[in-house]
Parts: sequence; C-alpha cells; structure tokens
Amino acid sequence: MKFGVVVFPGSNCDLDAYHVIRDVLKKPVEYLWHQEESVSGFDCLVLPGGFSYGDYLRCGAIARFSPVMSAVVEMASRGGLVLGICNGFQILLEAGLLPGALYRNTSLQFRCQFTHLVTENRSTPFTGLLEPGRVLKIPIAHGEGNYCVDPETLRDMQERGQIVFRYATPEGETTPEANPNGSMWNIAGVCNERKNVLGLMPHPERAGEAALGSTDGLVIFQSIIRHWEDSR
Amino acid sequence: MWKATIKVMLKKSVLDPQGQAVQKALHALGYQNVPDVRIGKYLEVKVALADRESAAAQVREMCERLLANMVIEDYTFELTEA
Amino acid sequence: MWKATIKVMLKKSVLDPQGQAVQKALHALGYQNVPDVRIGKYLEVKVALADRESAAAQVREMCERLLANMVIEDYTFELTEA
Amino acid sequence: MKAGIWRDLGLKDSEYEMIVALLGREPNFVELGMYSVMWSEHCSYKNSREVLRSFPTKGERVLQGPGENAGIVAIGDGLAVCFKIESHNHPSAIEPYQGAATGVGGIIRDIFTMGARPIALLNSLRFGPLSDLRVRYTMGGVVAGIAGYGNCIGIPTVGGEVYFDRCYQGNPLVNAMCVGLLEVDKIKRGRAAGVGNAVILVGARTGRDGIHGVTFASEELTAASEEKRPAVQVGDPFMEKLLLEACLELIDNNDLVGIQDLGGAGLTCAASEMASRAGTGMEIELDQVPRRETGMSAYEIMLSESQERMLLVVEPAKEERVHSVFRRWGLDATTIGYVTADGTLRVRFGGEVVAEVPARSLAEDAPSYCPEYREPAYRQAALQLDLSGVPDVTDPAAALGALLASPNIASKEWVWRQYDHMVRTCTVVLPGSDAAVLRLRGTGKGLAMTCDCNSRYAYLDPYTGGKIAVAEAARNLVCSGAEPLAVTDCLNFGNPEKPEIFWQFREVVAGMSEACRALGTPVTGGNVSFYNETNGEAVYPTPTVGMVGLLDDIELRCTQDFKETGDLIVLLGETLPELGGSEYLAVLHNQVCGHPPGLDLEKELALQKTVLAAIRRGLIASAHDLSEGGLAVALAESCFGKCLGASITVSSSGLRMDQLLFGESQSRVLLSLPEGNLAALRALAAANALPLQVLGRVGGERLQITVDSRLLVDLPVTVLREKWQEAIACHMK
Ligand SMILES: Nc1ncnc2c1ncn2[C@@H]1O[C@H](COP(=O)(O)OP(=O)(O)O)[C@@H](O)[C@H]1O
Ligand SMILES: [Mg+2]
Repeated sequence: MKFGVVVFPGSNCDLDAYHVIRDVLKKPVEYLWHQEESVSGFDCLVLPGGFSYGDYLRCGAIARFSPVMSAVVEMASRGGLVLGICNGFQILLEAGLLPGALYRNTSLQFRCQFTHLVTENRSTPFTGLLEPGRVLKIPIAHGEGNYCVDPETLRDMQERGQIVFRYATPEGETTPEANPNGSMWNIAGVCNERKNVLGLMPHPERAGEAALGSTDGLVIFQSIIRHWEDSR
Repeated sequence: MWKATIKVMLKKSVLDPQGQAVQKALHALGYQNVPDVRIGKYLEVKVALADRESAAAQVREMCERLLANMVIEDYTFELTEA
Repeated sequence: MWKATIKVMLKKSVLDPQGQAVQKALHALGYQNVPDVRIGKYLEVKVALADRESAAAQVREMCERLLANMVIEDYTFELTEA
Repeated sequence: MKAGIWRDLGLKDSEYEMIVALLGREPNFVELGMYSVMWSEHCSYKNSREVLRSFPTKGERVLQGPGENAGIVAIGDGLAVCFKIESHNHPSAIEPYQGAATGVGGIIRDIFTMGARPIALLNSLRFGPLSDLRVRYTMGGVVAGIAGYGNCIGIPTVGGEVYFDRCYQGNPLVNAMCVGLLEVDKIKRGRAAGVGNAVILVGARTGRDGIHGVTFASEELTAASEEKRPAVQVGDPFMEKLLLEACLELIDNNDLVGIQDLGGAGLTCAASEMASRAGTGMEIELDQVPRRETGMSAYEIMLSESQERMLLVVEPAKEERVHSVFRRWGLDATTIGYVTADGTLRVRFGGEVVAEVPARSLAEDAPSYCPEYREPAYRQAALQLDLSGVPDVTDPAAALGALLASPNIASKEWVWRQYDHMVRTCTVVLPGSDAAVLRLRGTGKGLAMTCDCNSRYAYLDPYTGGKIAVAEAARNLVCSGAEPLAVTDCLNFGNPEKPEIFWQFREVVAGMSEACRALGTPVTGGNVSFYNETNGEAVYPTPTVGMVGLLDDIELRCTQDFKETGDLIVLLGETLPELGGSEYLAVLHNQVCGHPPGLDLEKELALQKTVLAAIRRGLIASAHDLSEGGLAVALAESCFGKCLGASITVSSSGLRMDQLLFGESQSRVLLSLPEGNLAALRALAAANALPLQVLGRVGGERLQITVDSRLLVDLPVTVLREKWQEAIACHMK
C-alpha cells in the first residue's frame, strides 16, 4: 500500500506525516507536489497541516485550486482514501469534499495542546481498529478549527455517521470544557457520505511515538492500512 | 476599469466570536452604548473590463469561487468606475 | 440608534501580503484582468445615541482607540439611522 | 552638501569628516544615507565593539564565531548547530504584532543564510506590569505576532522567558532566538567572492518600509518617536517559508557562492558586507530591483528594510538553474548586478552612477568609540538591605501562594499555548520545563535550549548579574541532561552615551565573560540593543543569554516534574543567608534592593558536573534549577507537572525562614530519584565536594514543608497549581 503526502506551498506538517508513515509504520510513502496532475499509483492521500498560501483570505481557500486537487477530487469520487489533517481538512472543506466550514477559534487565539477524542463512528476506513469506548489523546495546533455547519446538514451527518471524532475529557465526556475551539457539537473530525474522505483538526501524525507524548494517532493510520488490505 | 468594493460577512446564523470580543472590549473602554458589533472582510478589487455588466458578472463569479465561502459567509459589492 | 459601517484598510505604503496572495490566486484562476487587490476589515457597529454628530464623534474615537491600528491602518466610516 | 544635514541622519560632525577623508570628496546624498545606516550603532557596534572583545569566542567545537550572520558549533556525526538571538524592541513598542513578527522573520533568515535548516525558535520577553492596559495590549500583540510568524512558517517555538517590571513599561524587550541544524560541509557564508559572479535579489519586492529603521533603533523612544518612526514593516511568513525552502534547496545543491539576508540597512548592508568579507566590490543596477511602490528614489531603494528578501552571489553558469528553482517556488528572483575586483560598491540608477564608495569603508571602517563610564549613583543606596527592618515571614503558605501567582513566576502557558511547539515532531521536552529538548532524527542525540536572564540582579550588581545569566542558562540545560555548548546573547541596555549605562554594560560583559570562560561555553554571536529608554529612563540592564546544549543520548533527557510516588527529594548545593534582589522581597515587601545572590563559579561547575553525570547514569527522575522564589517555589513547580504531592523537612540551621524557603542562592538544584540510587548520587556529589541534603519524598496530593519540626506549608497541590496556572491568563482576559 502506498501513501502520498501532498505538498502545497506553505504546507509544514508534510514532513511529519511522511515521517510517521515511513519510519514508524514502515509503509511506502512519497511527496506529491501541488502541481502534480495525476495521483495514480497512490492508495491513500494525506493532505497535511500547515499554512498553505499563508492561510491568506481563508484557510485552504487558495490551495483548493491547486492542480493536484482535481485529481484528489477524482480519486475521492472513485472511493479512494483521502485524509485531511488540520489545514488539509480545511482544504477538503473548501474543495467541497466534506460538508461544513472551519473558522476562528472562539478564543480568537491559536491553540497548541493535547486534546482527547471520542469516536462516534468506528466503521469508517479510518477508525476500524478502534476499540469501543477508547479515548484518543492527540494534539491540536490551529487558530481556525471552529467547525460550523447548518443544523439540517448536521442532523443528516449524524444520522449517516459522518461525525467521526469529537473533543472530550480524558474520561471520554464531550463537555463544553473539553471543546478547545468552539466547534459545533464538539466536532473534531468528519467524513463524507461514502466514508472514504476524512478530515480532522487534531494531528494524528504528532501522536505516533512515545517520545512525543502519545502513540494514539497510530491507530488511525493502522486502520487505513487494515482497511486497504481487507478490501483487496 | 472598475473598482469593486466587496464586503464579506459571516451569515447571521453563524456566531461571530471576533465581533463579540470587540464589543466586549468596547464596553470595557466605557462605550456601553454599543449593542452590536459584527466584523467581516472588506476587499477592493480592480477589474479591467469596459462595461459594468461584465465587470459585475466577473466579480460575482470571483466571490462565489474564491473570495467568500458560501457555507458560512454572504457577500455584497459595489462597482465604481476607476 | 445609528449603524456605523467602518472600513479599515492597511495604509498605502504598508505591504499587504494577503492582497498580493489573493491577486496571484485570481490570476491563476484565469482572472488576469485584475491588476490590484487590497484586503481590509469591515465592521458594523451600532451606537445608541440620538444625534448624528455625537455618534460620529464616538465612532471616530472608537476607531482610533481600538478598531483601527493607526500605526499601519486607515479607516473610513458611514452612518445610517438604525 | 547642506551643512549639518548629516546630523539629521544621526551622524556626528567628526563622522562626516571621516567620510569625506575616506572618499577624498564630499559624499552625495545617497552615499551619505548609506554611511549613516552602516555607521549606526545597530550595524557598526561602534560603542560596544571594544568591550565585546572580552568575550571568549573560541572552542574546540566552534566552527563559526561572531562576525557572520550566526554562530555555528559542531555536534558530531558531521552535524552542526547554528543559533543566534536578536532584539526587535523598538518596532514592538510601536506596533506589537508586526514588530514581534518581523523580529522572528529576521532571526530565521539569519539562520538559513548560514545554510542551516531552522528547527526551533525561542523568545525572551519583558513588559511593564500587567495591571496596565497598554502593557496588556503590547503583550497580547507581541505573543500573537510571534505565534503568527513562527506557526505559519512551521518552525516550533519551544521555549523562552517572560518577565514583568515597571522599568519595561514604555520600552518592552522582545528578543527572538532561532536554532538551526546543518551538515558541517554545507556551511554558507555571506561572501561576494568570484569576480564576474551574478548578484541576485530574491523574495519580496522592495517598498518604502523601514527606511532608517536602524537609525530609529539607535535612538531613545520619545513622544516624537511616533512621528519619526519609519513605515512599520509587515511580515509575510508565507513568502519567507518559500524563500527558506528555495534557498535551502540551492544550498543543498551547492549552487550558491554566497548568501545573505537583507535586514537592517537593507541592500546597502547586504551588498557592502558581502563584498567586504570577500575583499571584492560590487556593481548594482537599481533599475533592476523589483519595487512595490512607484517613484522610489535611489536613496529609498538602497535603504529600504522591506522584509523577506535575500541577496545571492552565483556563478554565471548556475544563474539559470537558480532562477528556475525560484520560479518553481513562485518567487521573484532578479539579477541586479555582479561582483567586481576593485573593492568599490558602485550603484547605478537611471543610467547614472548614484553612489560609488569602498565597500569595506561602509562595513568595516565605522569609527569605534570608548564611551565614558561611571558607577551610577543609584547603586550604593540600592545595594543596602537592612534585614532588621524586614520582619521574617510569618505565613509561609500564604507567601508561597503569592509568589506562585506573581506573573514573573506564574506559568507562562498562556504564552506558549499560542505557539505551535510541536510541529516537525522533534520536540520531546515541551515548554514548561527548565529547557526545551529536541531530538535529532537519525542520531539518537538531542539538543536542549533555553533563554535566561534575571535583570533585577543585573540592575543591582551588573557584574554578578551577567555571571548569573550565563550560569542559570547552563544550569537549565544541565537539568535537562544536556552538556552546555555555547552562548548567543542579546544585550539590552539604555543609552550608552550616558556614562552610567556604559558602566553597566562593561560590568555585565565582564561578568558574562568570566562565567563563559569558567563554564567552557564560548560566545558565538549575539546582538547589542542600546537606547532602550523612555523619556530618559533606562530599562534594567538585560543581558539575555541564549544557550544550546547537547544530549548524547536522547533517552537520558530529564524534566523538572516529579515522576513517582516514593521517590526521594534531594537538594544539591548550599542555601546561604541571601535575600537581596529576590522575587520574594519584590512581591512581599515591594523592595528591589540588596546584593543579589553571590555566584562562585567553581561551586557552580561542581554542581553542573554532578547533575549531568547523575542524569547521564540514569540515576535521576527529575531535576529542577532553583531560581526566582527559591526552594519552596521550585518544589511546588516540580509537583505541578504530574500533580504529585511532596513532603519535605528542612532545618533552618541559623537561616531566617524567608531566606531558607524563598532565598535565591545560586548553584542549587532540586532532584528526585528512586531511593536505590541515592548512594550512587552521594558518591558523585562527594567526589565534587558538593553539599547534598535529602529533604523528603514525593507522594500524596499535598505539598507539605516542615521546618525544624513545624509544619509550615500544608496545601493541596491543586490549590497551589491553580494560582500558578491562572495568574497570567486572568490578567489577559
Ligand atoms: N516566551 C516564552 N515562549 C515559550 N516558552 C516560554 C516562554 N516563556 C516561558 N516559557 C517556558 O515556560 C517555562 C518556564 O519558564 P521560566 O520560569 O523562565 O523557566 P526557568 O526559570 O526554568 O528558566 C520554560 O519551559 C520556558 O521555556
Ligand atoms: Mg523560572
């Protein structure tokens, strides 16, 4: 199974995603320059965190027009796996691959800290290996992670299992205090109807080694790998 | 040549944390008589086109494609000859 | 009650990296006929005062104290009865 | 030339005469402008150069000392670490967000200019009291600006310090440090070597921003500063990210002969320094310089301090390759001239030669002054501390609470949670311990880094204060398990033309030099920031020390948090009857006076040796340097990380209670360790003749301090932690 990490001008967690896939999970991975027009040969694309185009205007607004994005959209429509982390999530939203929008944290400040996540849907390609009730400890680092969507869409998403991760306390309770950015319904990550595109604000690639304070991010990547192997 | 002045605002239904923070700050400075603050973006975009119609059409298109995020924002604009 | 609509823009001499990035993006999207983009803030602030004069004075004061950063920004505003 | 016009540009009459003598004629206006910026204090160090010579700058590991854009130290495996600190005080006073942001941008350029990949940022900040609205605005803006730039460019901000004192009210200090990593054989220097080579300007277009920024930095802030200030610069971290990647790609391919960033004094500085270092000249065509604004004059183009620009020297054969790399990154790169043999910096504009001066004379021939110095009058009074007039502490628990809530001691989380301190996934000790630690992928090694200075000590006794700043930084590294390597410093002082200020400066540098020698940590670079005064009042002398240390084995890193219930708590070093200059006196008695704690460098060295050896042998569970607030505060801080309690018993042995609990005697470290390791630790301490005291144990949920069998402090850790954690956040709400 081969991963591709898309590099936009201003991406800066590309390196970290690449590192965790290659050095920790020991899977083949390559960088994909944003001007690439083809993504053939890749089984899962990662849109990494960072500040594509400086996050000018709105996060992800300019990057979503990069040439590579047509190929990403096309791959997603074929059912290929796409994972957007932080800025990558924002790009997927701007590209219309996921519903909703992300805007300023209610604190109006950037926040870099560990958060805890509960999983609402364990039957996506990204969450298949999660044990029931497991709380993941994964850090965030963003200034615009406040998820917003209109109430009807939210209801539809809930019914279809598109809400994947929610911010919670270490004990797994989705309280207002556990919400680091004001997101609607403590939402930290969502997927599309077909469940093959996931976007999340927390950084699983930063929680891949004990030295970094948590290895809880690995299960997301391992689930992807398992899903791919099972579906062959 | 036309100059479009574009205002992009969060939809009424979307909470505006920045507007609220500024309102609070204004109250703290003693301006208690400010019941509402909303904050958005203001853009000045020049467009080299001759007629107003096509300039307006292009501005609308640029707003919907890039300048505003229609999921959470609304936009309005005015054109003046430049 | 008055509604002030305030535009806050970077001074002409100050670099506007955001405007430049958006201009480039518009070009890349095929809008080559956009020679200039500048991006600022737009605020709607309600002020509970009876006469226009004092509303204008207060808005001016609020702009200079808080809403605009006079070191790098300029502001203009309009008042409408609300 | 209109008589006296040079004075408006900040040049003395004698300096103008020197220029005339150097040129053999009167300079034209462009030339005069170029001299005025290059001969400003900021660029030429004309008042400080002589004094700075006393720093030790050599060492086995030092590959590049002062004189280039940043210092470089070898760390084995063919790798080297490059680091530097710089001030952006005046711009941050005027426009906190952009001032701080562009300070970060500038220091990052200094690092990648040397061929190093920036891997970490730190910052040392000083503000007035948080009760002041303007101070809160400044602090909020400065922190957001540092975050805005560092986060966007993707370099983790991993450490620093923040202090508050009335003396910084009108003149905050914002010092930014950057650390980079490079392969030893890829070091780049700012040299315009090779006659005929192309000179290429890359990055942002040139505007009118920051003209005379360096002159501005070389004056006191007054009410008139608002009008005089140069157009404030706005940073573009996105542009710099592209610039950084493109330049490192070229350096990696060995495509560059020389490279230098455009900082203070802009193109004038980069061109003249690069030519001067290589003993060459340069011919520049200003018509080629891409401009952001219309109608710019030669003077403005030469002096502009627009951010995010670099000057490259490239062999003609590689010119096209260089241009193509920049194109791929979406950047403007323009050949604006070439290297010449005659040592002259020749500038053309609109078909005319607008400046023609020896490059060396701009970069090297600025006059050097030895300003007068005199011990300040305040000092003798300030050193007096009559403890008989200060009643000993009666409620130590309340005093501890007050100290933990003092913004100088309180948690700085409100600051560092706004910084992305994790990006690049190498930060293995996050902010909140004595020093940050980063792993070096592929080597098993790590780097520790810290910024430190207690300016209150430096105010009371500049010599000792200078010494302590160095020792404390080294101690913080050692507590993290690192061997201190070298120093970069940012010397923030008032107006050096005042003899009292210059006296402080000389004393501080002498003290720092002595400590650097004793601890084996040479100075590889730094920055002097004078004229930090508002309306004639100088800030405390503030010699910020940035230091980097090496961990041979990243697994043997250490933090300040207690780890395990049952571990023993041990104090290394000796508590002396000292209270002068302490945070305790300032907070509880509103006094800044007395002799700061003494520092015996031999004892310090013995302490550091012992701690490092113990950590390297894996004996130690936690190590925490004792600094502001003394023993009681260090103990509380060690409880906070894992919310573990502690119970200790000490005997007063003739000390006052306030000295015992809150005194700031130097060369002390608080350790915790499994009981089984105590004997080995004792042996190490004995070998270094270092006093060791077993104080108690980790455990429970309370912090309990018993002195001479009286239980004086007995509080839940959570209660203390809340005071400490919320103090700054509460002010900033
Ligand atoms: N401006 C800052 N930026 C980032 N981290 C900071 C800043 N100020 C303080 N910190 C972090 O907070 C912790 C405590 O700082 P400080 O009290 O100065 O430590 P010490 O006294 O051990 O030098 C350290 O880990 C330090 O790096
Ligand atoms: Mg401290």
